[in-house]
Amino acid sequence: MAKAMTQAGKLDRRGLTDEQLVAMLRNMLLQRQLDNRGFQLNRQGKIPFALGSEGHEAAQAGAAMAFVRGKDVLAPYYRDLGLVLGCGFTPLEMLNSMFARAADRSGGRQFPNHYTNKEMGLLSISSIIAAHCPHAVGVAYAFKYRKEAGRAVLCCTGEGATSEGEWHESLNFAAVHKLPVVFFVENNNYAISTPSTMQMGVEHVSDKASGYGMPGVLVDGFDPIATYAAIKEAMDRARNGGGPTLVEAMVFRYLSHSTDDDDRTYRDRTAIEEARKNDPVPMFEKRLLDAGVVDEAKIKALKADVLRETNEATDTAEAFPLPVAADLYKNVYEGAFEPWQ
Amino acid sequence: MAKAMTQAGKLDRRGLTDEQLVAMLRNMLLQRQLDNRGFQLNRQGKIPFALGSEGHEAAQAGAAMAFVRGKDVLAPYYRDLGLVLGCGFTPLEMLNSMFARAADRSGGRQFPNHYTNKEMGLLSISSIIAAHCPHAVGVAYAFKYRKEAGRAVLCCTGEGATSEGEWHESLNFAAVHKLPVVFFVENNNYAISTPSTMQMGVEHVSDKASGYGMPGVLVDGFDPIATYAAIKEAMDRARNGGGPTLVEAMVFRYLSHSTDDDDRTYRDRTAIEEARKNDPVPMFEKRLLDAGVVDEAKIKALKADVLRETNEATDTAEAFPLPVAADLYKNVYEGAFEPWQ
Amino acid sequence: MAVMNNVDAVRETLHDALINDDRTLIMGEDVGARGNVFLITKGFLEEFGPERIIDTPLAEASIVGVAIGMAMEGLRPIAEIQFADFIYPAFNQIVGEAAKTRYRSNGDYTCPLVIRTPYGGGVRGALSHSVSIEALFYHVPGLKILAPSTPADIKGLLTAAIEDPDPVLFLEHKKTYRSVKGEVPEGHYTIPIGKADIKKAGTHATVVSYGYNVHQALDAAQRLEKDGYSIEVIDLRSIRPMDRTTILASVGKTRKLLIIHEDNKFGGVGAEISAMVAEEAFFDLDAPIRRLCGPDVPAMGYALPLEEEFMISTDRMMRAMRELAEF
Amino acid sequence: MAVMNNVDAVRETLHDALINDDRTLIMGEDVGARGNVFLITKGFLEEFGPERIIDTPLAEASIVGVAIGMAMEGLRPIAEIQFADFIYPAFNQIVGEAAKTRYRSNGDYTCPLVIRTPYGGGVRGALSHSVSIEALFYHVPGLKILAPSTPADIKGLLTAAIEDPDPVLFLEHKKTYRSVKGEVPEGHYTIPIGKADIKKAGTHATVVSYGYNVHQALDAAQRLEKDGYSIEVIDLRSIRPMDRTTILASVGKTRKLLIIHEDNKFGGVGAEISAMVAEEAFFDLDAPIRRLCGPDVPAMGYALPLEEEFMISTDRMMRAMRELAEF
Ligand SMILES: Cc1ncc(C[n+]2csc(CCOP(=O)(O)OP(=O)(O)O)c2C)c(N)n1
Ligand SMILES: Cc1ncc(C[n+]2csc(CCOP(=O)(O)OP(=O)(O)O)c2C)c(N)n1
Ligand SMILES: [Mg+2]
Ligand SMILES: [Mg+2]
Repeated sequence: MAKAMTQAGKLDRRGLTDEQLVAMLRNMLLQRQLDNRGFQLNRQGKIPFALGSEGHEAAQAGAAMAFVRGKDVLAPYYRDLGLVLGCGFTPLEMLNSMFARAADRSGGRQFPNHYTNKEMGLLSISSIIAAHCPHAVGVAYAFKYRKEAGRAVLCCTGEGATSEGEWHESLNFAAVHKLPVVFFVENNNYAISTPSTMQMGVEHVSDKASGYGMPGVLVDGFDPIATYAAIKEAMDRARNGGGPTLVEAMVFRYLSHSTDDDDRTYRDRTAIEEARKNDPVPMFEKRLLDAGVVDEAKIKALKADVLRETNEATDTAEAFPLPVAADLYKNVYEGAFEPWQ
Repeated sequence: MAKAMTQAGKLDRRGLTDEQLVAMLRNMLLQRQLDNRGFQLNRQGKIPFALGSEGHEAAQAGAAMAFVRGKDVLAPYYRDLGLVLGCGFTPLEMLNSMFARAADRSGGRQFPNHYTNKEMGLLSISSIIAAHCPHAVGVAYAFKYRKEAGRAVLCCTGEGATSEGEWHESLNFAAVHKLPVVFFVENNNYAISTPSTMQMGVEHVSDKASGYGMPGVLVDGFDPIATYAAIKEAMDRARNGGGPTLVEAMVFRYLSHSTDDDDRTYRDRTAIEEARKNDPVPMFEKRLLDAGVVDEAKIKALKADVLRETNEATDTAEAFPLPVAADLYKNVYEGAFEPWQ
Repeated sequence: MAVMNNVDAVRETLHDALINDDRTLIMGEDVGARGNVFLITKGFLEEFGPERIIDTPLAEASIVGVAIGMAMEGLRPIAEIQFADFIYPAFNQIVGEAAKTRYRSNGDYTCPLVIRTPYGGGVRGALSHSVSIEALFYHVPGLKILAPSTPADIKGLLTAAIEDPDPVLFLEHKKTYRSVKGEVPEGHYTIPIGKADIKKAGTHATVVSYGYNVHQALDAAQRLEKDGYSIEVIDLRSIRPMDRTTILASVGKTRKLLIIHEDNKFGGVGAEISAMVAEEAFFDLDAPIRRLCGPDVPAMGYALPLEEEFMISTDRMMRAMRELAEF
Repeated sequence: MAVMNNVDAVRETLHDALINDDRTLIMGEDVGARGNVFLITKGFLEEFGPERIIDTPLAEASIVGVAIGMAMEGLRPIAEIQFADFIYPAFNQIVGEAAKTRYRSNGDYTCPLVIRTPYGGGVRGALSHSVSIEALFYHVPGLKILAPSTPADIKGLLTAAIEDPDPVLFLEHKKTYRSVKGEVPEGHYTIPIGKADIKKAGTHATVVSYGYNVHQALDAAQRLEKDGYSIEVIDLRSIRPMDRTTILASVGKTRKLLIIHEDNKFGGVGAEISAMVAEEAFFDLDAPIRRLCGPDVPAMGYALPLEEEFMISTDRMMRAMRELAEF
């Protein structure tokens, strides 16, 4: 698997410009900031629920960089904050959803982290694990059917989702029809409390690709550049009629599954502390510093900037109104509609 | 893949005795005879439906020989007439089901070819493709849980069934828990009219095994001895705690899917005539003749015997009564039970 | 007007949709080379090509799920479940996803999808080729469910379903496929979803039914005319939404209601109809609301006596109608 | 008698079953190391080991399907679906397989299986952690469905379910998990499946409900006592089979019926109750049968105003009870 290049020395930037590299770092810093904000607001009793992606930042910042706005479609899963941010989703949208504001695109209906934004090409998802995978395949079919070459779908899940029958059926359908879709699995080795050793009989999700007749790629999800390169190559293959790819990025879930979970009952601390030692965010900071892509001042500025943006989004969202009771009845069908007419 | 040994010369009998070899041949002749009877009765308007296994006989006769009666459990699918016969199911039971007689074990409720017989270890199945696979896994779990070493489950499907999510979930669960179950796929390259090229992105179902972390075996389903050896090895591994195996036997569906189907709309005749040239039944006859396991007289006798048995079963079943209307209400629950008490 | 059976009506309607709108495509098991197991789509593959007539893998969740993605992306997929009995594996995609796509995105995404499937018994389909499924879905907000019984209604409602901006489950009773024939208007027309149809006017009692049973009920009502009983027969046609107005108007006139459906009685569609009338027209009624339905057993067996016992005979319908009229 | 909440009652009952019968095992997502997301099975893994407390892969169809196989082979699996909202992928195994195992084999095979799942809203669960699912299953012959509301009923009915020879869907309302406390008899006992319980006697009107709503209805009825209204509150407890006798006896006495459930109204459990009473006790009624139910929208939203609008407040219950009593 493409190794993380923590060591100093020449940065293999895989064609990424300074601007892109900085954008990736900023994305990672923003994710971390927004995650912290969510947990902070939850502790303050201002929101009933928060879910973080700490440990997934690098993989998501890298993958998002391979997404072409206005062309590609993203079928994210709930832990993809960094991916959706990288595709255009704003901190304000995230805070609106955390606060369940009327201004939230789902009108405060969805749980936080159930991103949707059609203009941006973010598919709306339910909480049902893997249920969005066939939708991603359907969108890819539409691209192929309309001969819209150069468009591809990025479909994301965790490794636990790969056990669902609908995940299997999605990969099979995409493979049979050689559809422009990339299945991106963020493998943090846990599904809530269930370790991947009890989730599957293979060590790596990417080992499953050959059974569908598609390439399987394993990448270090702590390395945003390596992840970018893997997703870029897969998306390009999809765009050029090469069919689907299964990409697995190895990541780590630093936090509990969500604020409703307490992982101390099932994960021992030392493993987490170990993993914290190569936290992808400071690691990438250092790489860009070592390579001279950024200096300390730039990093300070970026951190200040994402904090400011997060604060503004928080204040704005908090001031926004909640939906009203009457909103419950909207958008069941097109137009007002009762089961008894 | 283990090749069929059509050529004359020494017979590699893989430890099978003459009696076993003859039993396998008889099973194949009996299948053929019962298949013909079903279609004949259907043409005569005596039964509304029949389904044949012509082309699957060798694979099934071989697999059945690896089944240990009184110990193993078989989760068959509707095309497994030969397998269930090889495990103890009688022609009379088959005819009772064809005629929907009260004496049928399902009381005339099930479609023909939906075999069930608990004493024999034949699992009851619905018509829902692949839905029996998790059941087979559950039985295997029970064997392991009760530490009943030396018992294994043989779970059968066609290649089309492997597209179902429940098939995927079954293999995954069995692999994670290293359960004593063998997934036997009879690949005839068609699911009704759908060719396997439109069913999956790989050439062989056995290519899917590695993605679950279990061995995958491909065998020539026209060779009963090779199929026996493959299933025997897999069942023995399962019995000895070695976990599940996926075995694929390449077969051919000589007939339409069932009497409700007409394959002339989607299969060209020449391919079928080609395949008929190495029809596994006469092919195995010849092998046993060449090897001196049987002589012409013996084969004549076997054919006369299966015909006699089929005729007797037909006459007996035809004379049996149908279930009565009141039977519709039985065995919904234990005891009489109304939704409104 | 051309006379055709229900199979022809479905075929003609699908064919017109494929001709008129290249966003429409048909997907399902054996809908291509085989032309569907009832030959409904025979010849479509040759005419419209494999991109629009898709022989899918044997996997219902993905048949519906992939169609949902197509619909979210602007296509107009028509998904087929080969037999209604095989729709269970797709339940999550229908109930959890299709029905909630518009709602959970607050209108950002929509799901204009039609799921067609043959249902019902009386065809020796045994346990797994004869079930009715409407009651498993009619409770689900976000879905529409249609079950027309005549060729003309099929054409009008299937066309409406295909043009509808929301997911529609379209049920075709197998026993009516070739046994029911009727005149079908030429050209494009739709019948509004949610409108029942009075197939026979009457004054002594109201019968509400749908699907194959409607034809038996009409037959029974005709025969009872001779004996001086005037039965009004309403064909529900649309199960969700349901037509309160037509039912209440009829019950207000006849003051007696009999609901007939092949599906199991307990928790069946008849339960909601009865409950609605008991709420809205309680004092209009001169007799208890009756339900004549399939028995509460899992399914009809293969053996003829079991199938006949499950299905509701026209004689039983006549008896129930007479009893109610005389009440 | 020990006082405990509903979570404790479920835990104690499961624990007893594991102690008393080594054919029983528990399987589901995060039931082992995590001890279930509500900590119901906390400590079980350590006490009974991974062979009996199975952390399954994330795949509901196999959770139920594998449990069916275990049951067919003589074990007594207790399968958990982490939230009722996630039961849809297992629909085929529950409705197509578990419910039909005994029937299709004519008794050759049985399926003694319990499927436990937390359901219901009022806990800020948003669209996919708050649905009611009973109406999607109660139409299915071969299944039994329980939804008790108190710790004592939970222990008696869950024990009965585990010892039952047929598949049982056992529903636990999340909002009652910790909010509802009560006395629970020591030791082994069962409550017969299919018997409702009159939680409060009354003479002016009958209220039939189940789950969390029962506690609100009791509260409402108590408060109405002061104003001189005597409301009888029946806790259904068992949804399939349902207790005709208790409901009809009560309605025969009060002559008025109000059905309350959180689940959507159209095609909900209340429809069948109303239809049964309209059939059996039509002339006993002095008022139309009323249903006070969840609105016919897909689910309650995350925002508090949306959740509150969906859930039925105790005040609305009081108003409906008073109206009916005064009718
Ligand atoms: C069908 C379904 N089953 C169960 C759940 C509950 N659940 C939510 S997240 C989760 C674990 C998912 O693990 P994984 O796919 O590895 O993603 P991760 O959370 O690790 O990023 C589970 C079991 C669900 N949402 N949907
Ligand atoms: C869930 C489900 N979907 C569809 C069907 C209809 N059907 C019956 S057999 C069959 C083809 C099965 O093909 P395969 O698994 O290859 O077995 P074969 O018939 O070729 O032996 C189909 C689609 C079904 N019975 N169940
Ligand atoms: Mg994970
Ligand atoms: Mg096949």
